[in-house]
Amino acid sequence: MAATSENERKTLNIKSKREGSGTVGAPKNIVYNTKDLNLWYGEGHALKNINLEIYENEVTAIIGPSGCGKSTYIKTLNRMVEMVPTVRISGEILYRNRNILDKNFKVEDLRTRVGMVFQKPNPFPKSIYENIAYGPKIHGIRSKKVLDEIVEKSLRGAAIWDEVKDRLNQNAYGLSGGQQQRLCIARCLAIEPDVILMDEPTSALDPISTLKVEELVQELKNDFSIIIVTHNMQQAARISDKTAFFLNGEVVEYEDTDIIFSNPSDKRTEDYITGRFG
Amino acid sequence: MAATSENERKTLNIKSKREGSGTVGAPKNIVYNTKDLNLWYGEGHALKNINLEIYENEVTAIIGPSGCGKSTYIKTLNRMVEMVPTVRISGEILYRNRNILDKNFKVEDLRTRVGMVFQKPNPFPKSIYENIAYGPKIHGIRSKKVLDEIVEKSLRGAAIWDEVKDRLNQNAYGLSGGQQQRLCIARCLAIEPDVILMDEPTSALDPISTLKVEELVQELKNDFSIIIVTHNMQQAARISDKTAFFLNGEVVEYEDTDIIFSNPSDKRTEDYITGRFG
Amino acid sequence: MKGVFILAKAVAEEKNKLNVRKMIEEKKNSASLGNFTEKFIPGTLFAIAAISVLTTIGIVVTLLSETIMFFREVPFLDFFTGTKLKPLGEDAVFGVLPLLTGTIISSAIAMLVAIPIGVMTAVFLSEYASEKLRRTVKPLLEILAGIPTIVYGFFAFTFVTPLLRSIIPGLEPTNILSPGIVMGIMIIPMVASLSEDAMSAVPNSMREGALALGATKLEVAWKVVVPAAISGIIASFVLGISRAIGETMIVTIASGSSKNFTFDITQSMQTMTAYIVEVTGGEAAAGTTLYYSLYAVAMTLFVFTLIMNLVAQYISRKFREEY
Amino acid sequence: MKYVDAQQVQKKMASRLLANNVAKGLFLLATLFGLVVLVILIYRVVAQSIGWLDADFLMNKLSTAPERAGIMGAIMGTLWLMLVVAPVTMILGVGTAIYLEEYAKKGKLQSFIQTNISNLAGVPSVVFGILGLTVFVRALDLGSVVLAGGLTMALLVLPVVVVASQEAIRAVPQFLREASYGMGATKWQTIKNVVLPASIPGILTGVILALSRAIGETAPLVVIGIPALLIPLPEGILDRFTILPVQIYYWTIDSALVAEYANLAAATIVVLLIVLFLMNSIAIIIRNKFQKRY
Amino acid sequence: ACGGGDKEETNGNNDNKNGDTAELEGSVVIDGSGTVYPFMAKMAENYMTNEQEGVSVEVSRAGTSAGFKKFLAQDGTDFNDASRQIKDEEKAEAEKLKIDVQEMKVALDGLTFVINKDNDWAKELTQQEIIDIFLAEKGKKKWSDVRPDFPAEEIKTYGPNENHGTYEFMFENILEEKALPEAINLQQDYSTLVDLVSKDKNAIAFFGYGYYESNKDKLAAVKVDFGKGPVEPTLDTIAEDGEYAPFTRPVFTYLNVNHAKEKPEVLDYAIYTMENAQDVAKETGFAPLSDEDKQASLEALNGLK
Ligand SMILES: Nc1ncnc2c1ncn2[C@@H]1O[C@H](COP(=O)(O)OP(=O)(O)OP(=O)(O)O)[C@@H](O)[C@H]1O
Ligand SMILES: Nc1ncnc2c1ncn2[C@@H]1O[C@H](COP(=O)(O)OP(=O)(O)OP(=O)(O)O)[C@@H](O)[C@H]1O
Ligand SMILES: [Mg+2]
Ligand SMILES: [Mg+2]
Ligand SMILES: O=P([O-])([O-])[O-]
Repeated sequence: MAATSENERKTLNIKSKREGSGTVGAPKNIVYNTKDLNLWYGEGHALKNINLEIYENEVTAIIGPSGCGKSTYIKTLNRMVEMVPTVRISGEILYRNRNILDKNFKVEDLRTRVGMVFQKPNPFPKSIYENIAYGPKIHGIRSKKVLDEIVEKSLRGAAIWDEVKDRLNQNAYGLSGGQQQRLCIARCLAIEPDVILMDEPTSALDPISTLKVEELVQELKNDFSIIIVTHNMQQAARISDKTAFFLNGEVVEYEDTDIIFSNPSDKRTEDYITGRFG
Repeated sequence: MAATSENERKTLNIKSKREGSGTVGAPKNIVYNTKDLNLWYGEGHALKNINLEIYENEVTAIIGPSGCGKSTYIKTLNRMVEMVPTVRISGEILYRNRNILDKNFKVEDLRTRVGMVFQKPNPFPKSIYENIAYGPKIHGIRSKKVLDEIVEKSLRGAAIWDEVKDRLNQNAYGLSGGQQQRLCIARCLAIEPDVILMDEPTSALDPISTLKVEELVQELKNDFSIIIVTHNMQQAARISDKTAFFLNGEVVEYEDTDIIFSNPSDKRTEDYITGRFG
Repeated sequence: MKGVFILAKAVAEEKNKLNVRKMIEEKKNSASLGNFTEKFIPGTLFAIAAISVLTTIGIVVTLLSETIMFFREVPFLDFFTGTKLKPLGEDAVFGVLPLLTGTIISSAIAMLVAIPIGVMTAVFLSEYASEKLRRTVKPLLEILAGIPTIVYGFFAFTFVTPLLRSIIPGLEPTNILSPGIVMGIMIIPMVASLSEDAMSAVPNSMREGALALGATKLEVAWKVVVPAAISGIIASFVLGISRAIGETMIVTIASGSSKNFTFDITQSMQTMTAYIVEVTGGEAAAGTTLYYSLYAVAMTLFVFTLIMNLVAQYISRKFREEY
Repeated sequence: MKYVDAQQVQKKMASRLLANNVAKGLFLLATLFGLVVLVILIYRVVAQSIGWLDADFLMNKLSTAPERAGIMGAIMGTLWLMLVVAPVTMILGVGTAIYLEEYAKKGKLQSFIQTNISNLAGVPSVVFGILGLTVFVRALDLGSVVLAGGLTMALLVLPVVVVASQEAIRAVPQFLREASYGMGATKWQTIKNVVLPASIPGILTGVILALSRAIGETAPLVVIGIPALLIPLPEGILDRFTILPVQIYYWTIDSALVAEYANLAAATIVVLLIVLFLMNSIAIIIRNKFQKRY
Repeated sequence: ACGGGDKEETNGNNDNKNGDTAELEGSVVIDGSGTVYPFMAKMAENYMTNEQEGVSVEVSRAGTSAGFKKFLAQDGTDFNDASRQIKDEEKAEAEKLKIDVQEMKVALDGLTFVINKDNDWAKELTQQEIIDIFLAEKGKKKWSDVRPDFPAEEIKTYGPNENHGTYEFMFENILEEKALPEAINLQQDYSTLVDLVSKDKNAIAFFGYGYYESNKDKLAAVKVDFGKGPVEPTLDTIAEDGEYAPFTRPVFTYLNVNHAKEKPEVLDYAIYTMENAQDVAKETGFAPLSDEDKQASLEALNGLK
């Protein structure tokens, strides 16, 4: 939570999607503005001319068939994609009006403000406590008292506090998959990010855990902007405010989720959401 | 080819399946007679009470969904299944009226008379010539002249002679997948077996190579008895005389191929061949 | 569960104590040290990694510089073609051939022991033994490989030599045969384990192909598996040879220090390594020809083993490409 | 036309099967050979050490009189040597491994260093002895002290630690690194807080194996010039010293003079083998305990 | 620590020097003769256990000549044991390096010729016969070349290599600088020599009496006829003016005087060595030196203080 000017609007935003989020009159702040983004893995053109504006305190879903570039796009938003050595990028991604693709932009800074949750839960092989404290610690917070508070707050925020509060010093790998994933979300929350990126966060989870994570996402959007990749169209429909449909590295359609699922303007979108391919 | 009494009938047998093989009056010799065969991998019961009679100079197809025990059964026929250390077998398999599961039965003997072609072509990393000559050599044939003749005859028999005759000394791995598979068939032929077992011999091949192997099988049945496992029902219908349908380690139905595919008596067979499962 | 977070947040805000973001920002501004570490670490690690290269350079430079000094005093050809080695005394002569023959003969004996036994062990483990047997035998062989060479030296000197002398009457008290055999024993696990790895890497489908033709296990092993794994097996031989050439204590203890140019394995011979130990242990006053000869011999040894290692690497790399 | 005569094949079959069985027996014998030698070797040294290996032998200093001689000096020397070798190889080995795995770009430089390390692993130990003699003992003028021996030994076993650490680091799943980067951690923070802790068991195993190699090495230290008789116990890394294998060496060659020295050598061997056995057991325990945690 | 007739005298000296209570520290480094090694090793052990626990005395055995090379060097060894006297070249080298050298004669040794226990023919040889065996020019290849009634088997000659004073004593003093047989097996370590001879029926080797004495169970010594009948080397016969005199030689240790002046422990050890030389000699297979020689050395040493 970085910007200060938005506190007043927060209360407004506490409303379920069913009430029609995204169509409300108040203009939203743009968190991410992607302009003419192109990305290649070696010779493979994975993202083609992406233009997307992503808004504050919304859940933005990215859908599309396998290999269409969803993960690539979301990983570009925190520049994690650069871990692949052959990657080349052109275009601009403005995060809070600064171009993160700029050479001078420090990725560590970016990633401190933009949390990420991965497809497969990836807790560190440390205790639950240490998992959460990891982020604050690397950013220089040493005080045991402060850390304790952060840990509790983050675990509560990720709705897992009650399940783990008595075993904070046990290894995180003792948790179930769903718990691990919520732990990873809590880990994200611990550094109080501005945006949370989620790449198919529930695809490795059972239905009950999935439901819990979905509820959590709904809650989190009060405080964070969330971008979520999902294969599951029902999920996108259930939890997101806006949806972008990717195909072959292009954005076919980007609209309010209600509209995408009820009245898509592109034939391919319709084919996809009705299960005709993908 | 061991038995001598059958030469006279061979000419009779040269007729296409369309003319109605398997229903001709002349009684056929039984090559393999499986009686109450049960097989376990450790605790897993992979073959259950198999009873099957397999006839000379026919193509017998074995079909069934993945994991039903097809490979296990065919590998039991040359006792290759024993390479898995946890295997336990009960029952009898009479090959030419001798029980091959008998402790005193020498597997090497059996395998000299029963050739096998595998799913994935598995030539030795030697020259084409040496691949074919391997079998005769281990059985004591040393004369270069005889070996030359065997190699040519086998390669001709496997319909690959023209493609490789100018490169007999090159490594077999230089051949295409389809050529490698026919080479493996030729390698089988070189020891002049009585029976040839084939475990999905075309599943790793392209359609044209598949066609060639299928044609070859049709020709070979004039001289050998062939048992072929296949996933491909069209293939079974095209080339086999009899078909056995396996399910969960049991033989559901064993009949003339014509009948199996036109008028199966078991509901499950019908479901399977009409693509309802598997 | 809803509301818990908001409650927690409210509490936090109330106390106005926990603003992680602000704390992080503050820390970041004061954390120039972290930046420094980040820039400093790769260089440091590179410097550390460079030490292994420096070690090689150090070896080559020390050996080379003194070897050059040596060849100023002893002509190159005399050294490599000389059959007489008498490093001490007024009339010192430096021909390396006695040491080369000693080294080559002891290594040859070692490989004559290690290759057949090692390969047969490998074949047994990979083709005949049950998984359980293999899993018990392999660690035991590793124990054999982990025994310090000085212990093998002791074994050669106090057990194998007397044993051999009771069998072979003409055998000298110190001879090249006994350490050669013991070196072979020491190398068996290496040959066995590397060859076994190579054989296990041969796909099972090839074994099946041969078995299905009625081949016995022996025929499968000998005519299919071994030929298919041959480069890996040969790489194990080459590494074994390299090991034998470089082995020091066994020969130092058990083969004496005679510098005779001979091919008689019942005699005492000296290897290059044993010569190095003898010369450094006795006299190594800098500046003498004797002292330089140490480096010339060490250089020869180094080049020998380096070539062997490169050959082994080349062979096994080619082998890996095959499947 | 038939080429393969079934009867002929049948006849050959018996001899082929016989050959197979004979070969199997032969191969089994070959396998047993190594094990039998191992048993003989251990039996010999243990039998020879009986009556000599006791508490006094462990606690006494060296002496020319066999009945009074002990290996306290060699034990202390070995300990001091390890105190040098362990940290030095650990820092050099792990540092090199981190550089190669995490920092070096896959390319010429990286593969050059890699090749160099595998070649270094094949350099005879006696050559390292000459390096140590020339550089540490003479050029740096340390003399034949623990530090000089330790540095020589550290370079000798460096490849073992590098390779083991590289494997351990490579085994750390990429998703753990991603998780850390995703929190805004820098590269070094990720390595320090995630990669190294996760790979520490593998690294430790490598270090222990390297130390057990160092504990048994004799040639480089003989070359460096360890005296035949050194009674005082070393008290620091700048003291002259002797170690177990070198003591075994001198007692073995002197056993021609004093027969009992052979027994002392055997007793020392037993001690050395026990130490090695313990170290390897620890390595195996660590390896098993921490295997596959993700 | 000391014994014999010199008791009072030595004790008196000790008191004067450092007092019995003076605790010394530091190290004494000794290399050189393998012949003298058992003597010096024993001496060092006694010194460290009974006299000065804080001093580390370290004894090696590279051989006399090899030892001199380490002794005559910058920061060289403190003592060099020698089984022959220092040579002129070595003196010159010492002068060049400004090293003052003090010779200390410590005992008497008999050059002993040893044969295998199973050798029943060469138990007694004349002085000339022995010399002939080790002279290349005489060409005595077989035992029967020495005496016709000896077996017609090859003589296997052994000896210490050129690092050793014993070799040089043999070469210079006994063989008068004439070449040894080409086939002679020269070794660095005396233990190896003992081992080789004990296992080779046709062997004959030469080395110091001490190595024979401590291996009497494995080796036999040739009785040498110097013209008055065969003489067996024993501690008595090799003593000064003993019957074995032609093959008897003094053995020494050489002290680096500069070091002795800088390091009290070096001088202390030197004095200790002289005081106890006669006892330790007997224990380690040497004939003790005369009291006069001992006093002369001690005086010289005391003068260094
Ligand atoms: N590391 C890489 N190197 C090369 N190509 C890659 C790499 N990662 C992804 N690609 C390619 O980039 C394209 C987009 O991949 P991406 O992972 O973004 O797809 P996705 O939409 O996330 O698919 P999924 O739904 O299967 O996760 C694909 O064609 C993929 O093959
Ligand atoms: N080596 C083995 N160890 C244990 N179980 C095995 C082994 N091989 C096969 N099985 C089990 O035995 C059953 C039959 O396997 P089999 O390979 O015969 O099936 P299949 O009909 O050939 O299937 P597919 O069409 O996939 O080749 C399966 O349940 C399989 O899991
Ligand atoms: Mg993806
Ligand atoms: Mg199958
Ligand atoms: O070792 P030496 O006494 O012969 O020099």
